[in-house]
Amino acid sequence: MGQYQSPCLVLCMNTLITVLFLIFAALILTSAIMTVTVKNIVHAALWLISSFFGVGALYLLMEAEFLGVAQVLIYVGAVSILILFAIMLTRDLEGSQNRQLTPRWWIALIVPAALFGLLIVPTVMTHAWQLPPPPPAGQPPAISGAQQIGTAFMREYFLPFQVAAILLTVAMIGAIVIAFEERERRRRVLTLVEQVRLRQRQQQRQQPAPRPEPAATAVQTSEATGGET
Amino acid sequence: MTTEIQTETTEAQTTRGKVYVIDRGRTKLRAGQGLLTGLEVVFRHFRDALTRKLEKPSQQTGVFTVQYPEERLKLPEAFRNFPILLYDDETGQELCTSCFQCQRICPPQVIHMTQARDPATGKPVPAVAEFLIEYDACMSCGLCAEVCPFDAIKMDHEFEYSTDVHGGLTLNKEALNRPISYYEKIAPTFWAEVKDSAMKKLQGNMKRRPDLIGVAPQMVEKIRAQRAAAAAQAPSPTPATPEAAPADKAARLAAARARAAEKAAEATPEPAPDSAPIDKAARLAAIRAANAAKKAEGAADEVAAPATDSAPTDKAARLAAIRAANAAKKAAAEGAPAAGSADFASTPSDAAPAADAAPPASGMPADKAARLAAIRAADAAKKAAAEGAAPASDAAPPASGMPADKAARLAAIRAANAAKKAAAQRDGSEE
Amino acid sequence: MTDILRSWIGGALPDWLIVLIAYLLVTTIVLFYAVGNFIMMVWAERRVVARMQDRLGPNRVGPAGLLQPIADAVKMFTKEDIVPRNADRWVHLLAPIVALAPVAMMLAVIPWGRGWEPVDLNVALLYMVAVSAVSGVGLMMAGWGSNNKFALLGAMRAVAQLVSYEIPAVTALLTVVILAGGMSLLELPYMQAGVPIMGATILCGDPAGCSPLLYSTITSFPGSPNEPVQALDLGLGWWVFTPVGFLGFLVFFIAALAEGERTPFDIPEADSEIVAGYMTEYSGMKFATFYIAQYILNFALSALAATAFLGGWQGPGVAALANMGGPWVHVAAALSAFYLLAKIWILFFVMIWLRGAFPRLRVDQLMDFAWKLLLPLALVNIVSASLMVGLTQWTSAQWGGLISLDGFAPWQRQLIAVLVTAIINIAAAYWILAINQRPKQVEWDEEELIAAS
Amino acid sequence: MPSMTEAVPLPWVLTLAGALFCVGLFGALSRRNTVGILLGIELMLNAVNINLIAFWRYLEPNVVAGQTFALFVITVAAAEAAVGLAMIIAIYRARQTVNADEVDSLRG
Repeated sequence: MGQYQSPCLVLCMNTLITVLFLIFAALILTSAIMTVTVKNIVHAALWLISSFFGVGALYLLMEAEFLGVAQVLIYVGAVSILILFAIMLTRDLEGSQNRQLTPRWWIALIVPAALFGLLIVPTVMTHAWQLPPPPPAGQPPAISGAQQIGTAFMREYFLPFQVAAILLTVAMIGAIVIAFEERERRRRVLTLVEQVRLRQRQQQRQQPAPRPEPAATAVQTSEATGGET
Repeated sequence: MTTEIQTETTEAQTTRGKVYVIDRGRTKLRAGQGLLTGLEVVFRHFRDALTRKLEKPSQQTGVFTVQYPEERLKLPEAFRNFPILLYDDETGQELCTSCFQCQRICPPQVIHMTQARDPATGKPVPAVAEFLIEYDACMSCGLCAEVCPFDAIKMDHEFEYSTDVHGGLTLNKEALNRPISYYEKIAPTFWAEVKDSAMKKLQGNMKRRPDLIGVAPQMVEKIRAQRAAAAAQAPSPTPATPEAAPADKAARLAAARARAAEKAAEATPEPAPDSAPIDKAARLAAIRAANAAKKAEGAADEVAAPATDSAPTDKAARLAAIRAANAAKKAAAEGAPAAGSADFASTPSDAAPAADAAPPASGMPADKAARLAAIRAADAAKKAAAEGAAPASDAAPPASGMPADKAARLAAIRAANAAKKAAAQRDGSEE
Repeated sequence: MTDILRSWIGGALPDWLIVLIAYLLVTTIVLFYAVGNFIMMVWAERRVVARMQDRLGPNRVGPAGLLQPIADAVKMFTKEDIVPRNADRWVHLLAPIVALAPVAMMLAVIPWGRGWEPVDLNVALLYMVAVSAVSGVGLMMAGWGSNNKFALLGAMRAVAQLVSYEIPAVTALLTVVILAGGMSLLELPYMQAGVPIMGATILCGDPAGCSPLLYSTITSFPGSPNEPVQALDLGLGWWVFTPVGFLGFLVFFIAALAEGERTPFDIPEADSEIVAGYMTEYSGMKFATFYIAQYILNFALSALAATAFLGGWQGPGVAALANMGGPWVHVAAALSAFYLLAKIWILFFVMIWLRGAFPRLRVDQLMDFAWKLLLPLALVNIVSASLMVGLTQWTSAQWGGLISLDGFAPWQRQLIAVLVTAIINIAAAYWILAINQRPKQVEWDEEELIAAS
Repeated sequence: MPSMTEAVPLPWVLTLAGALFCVGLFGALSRRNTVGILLGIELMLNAVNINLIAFWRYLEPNVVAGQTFALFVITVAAAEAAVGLAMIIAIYRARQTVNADEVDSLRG
């Protein structure tokens, strides 16, 4: 933008930012409400994605660029896709059109409403926030960006960073173990070549009819029974 | 990362030449090498397709696309799509004689034709009046072209007939007609095979077509102009007018045929012991003589003699006999305008002398047959000459000692003479 | 752009309006540029792949068939827009938009030429990756909203492929982040000045005797983060010429093929198996929107690959022209834009080439390829990239006294780093390929199988 | 350059985050579908993140703690989503339902 500054620019930009904030807030809240109320679970997931987008935009508005992009990458690109996949894989065909809310949903409504109206709003509004003084005009404020985050992860937050990495690995392995447990039970589908070879071996076994030594048989059977039990 | 290919070549001699079988064995490719090879092949195709066309089958790369409306593949001669009719470039005469063979054989029954008739007499002539082919139902089997004895219907190479008017695909004779030169261009070797016989047959047919019948519609104007010009240049000969059909012409014709018969007889390797061809030739001569006589006598309408000269003798003989019989029958049916033919017109047994002549002669020795034929011819001539002309007597000399061929010739000559005389008499009487 | 506008119409309009107009203008130009390229790409793909198959391709509409895409667009416009009766109407409607919008957003951060950067985002690389992942949601919406089994299958395949190939792609891009020391795309072409392999490490000995046509001032390159130096600059110090960059480029480009659903990895829309994948139930302009999204995604990924590994707009002559100053800077900008475009098109040609050459992978081969080949290679490459940075930039203090390269000249350090990383990468690639090529043992439990049959 | 700190007061952002949290809580409490519950939890985590970023931006923009914590939250959320969805799939395979009310074999 250069160094060209005018009073109108600052004022107009402030108005613009306010308007943008209100738009994003409306987007976030509308999408969130639709997420929790809409009947179709796929629609709910899509509304959730819209809400994620609003949050990402809000991060960008708050000049947390890395967080905003990470929000889009992780939530929109990964988590929501994961959720959509889970929905597709667990489609409850008979129940999808049923009531989505629990019978006593009004109790579930009262608690958050009370929390919001009685606790959050009064606290937030009345608390005296100690905001730092605004930076002098013409000098950009010192905002920590991606490089500072990276440095922090390698220095003071090194341990949490590693723990998070382990957590992710564990979660990934755990998810695989939980979700794909069943695959081991599935019988392997043989290829044609394997089928042919198997048949050949069966014939070979049947043809050399002479019985093996009794000792060997005994060992084999014992092994087999041992394996079965 | 080299490709190790164990190449083993075996050679085999087959009926189609040497065949090389290359056993490449198992190629040992490292990871990704096959992919690179594939890329290289594709790039070679890409590069060559930018610069050259695929012309020879041995070529592996190059553009093979034929940009159809602008470029066309050369069609093989045997390519067939829809049938067309041929006509002679110079005379404009169509080759078709409306023999109905094609109409009969056509599997989807899309060929229709009507035979041309002489407008003066109403008699059919060997030409086609109208010819229709429904191209929209034609299955391009080519059977019509196979079966056509006159090589008049051939399969065309043209295939762009797409239209939204269905009825427009029923083509009439004018649309079907193509000059012979066109067919010669699209199928030179095929035409060269049949050219001579087809043209000869056409020559024969042309003689039996009066006026402009049998001339391709698109050539009519031109031919008429040509004829008018020819008439203006040389008025004296005045050929081919049916009224004139004078006796001397008929006589010349008969003589020519007799010569031909003689030639045929001579052509047989052993004339004396093998009598069959000879007596046939004799019979033929007799029949022709009868025909000539009949014509001269005054049927007076057409030059009916078929162009059977080139046919094998025995066939020709049979054909001649049949035609003679037909001619006689027709003459009888028409009520015989010539005065003197009343008696053989009234009694069927007498009405077909030539027809009678042929069958009994088969078993006879050659000379006898010849004589008999001569006699019968003479009789016919005599009868025809109703005025009771004397010269008929010299038409039947015994001629017993002569060789068969001579007898035949003699018979022919005599018959011709008789005919001539009869004609002269008739002309005289009419005048 | 803002400055140019300001100089033209500075007094007439308020400042915020000029800024707005400038942004709108840049957006419009970039989008038109992308769509124009899309049109040319469609044409080029059909023509080139036709030549590869010994055909001619479309050549009827306009000279050499150049107007064929226009004709196709007109056809698309006039087609009926069909929505299946049982489809989820809104999802079905929104899916193409959700698929196209993020792809168009990717174009915002690419430096199209020297000084021609729409947006300078300091997390641009991550932004590209993140935004390209969003189009997966659009594909999922298309698949689910169509209420068609082929569409759903195609969408599941597409998204699974997108997600799994994002990992090697991001890992490959990480090498660039390590080399550049940041995620800004803007800086990348400047860092890839110099000569092949050596980069901008051949310094000028005598500042007075160095021609500005051959030497230019390098402010930010890995060898000298602090003070600007004069270095030999042919505009060819692309990272693809170094072992790290080469391996990273290969991995990223292959992953980009998969993300763009180009042919060796086109199972999401395998028309011989599942009609057209998630696009099955789309017609007319909605279908065209998917089509555009796909090509622009390829275009943007090619641009990203070119910028990250092939020097972006960097090329011979750009720096020299820029050093001449005055109006030549604009010529340099135009030349650099041409270089980037040429690189994008060469990459696109390679995509077409691969399409002409290779058959489609199976799903398991696809996953094997991503997880067993590309990802290990990318991970090894990260180690190499770190070594490269350490060997070329770190002081002995940073090494903790382990290695001391302080006495070497930059080009010597570069050479050492190239050799070391080359050895590591080649050995790793050989080893990983060998592991993957080891013939599989056919394993089964014979007793159980015999019992079963 | 004007920034959000001047244009929008902090309590607005915190109120937004609180509202989002409460909506998420309502979703998590009221949904019968297990996936729906997960969606609610994701919303709540996002609200927390908004809070963290807002505090960072408004109070201590030059310290990375806020962003770092937000990133950890995102990490945990991703892990939670992965494991949670895997569990849902496993439950679905075992019981052919994703309804939280019907998964009650541990009820006394």
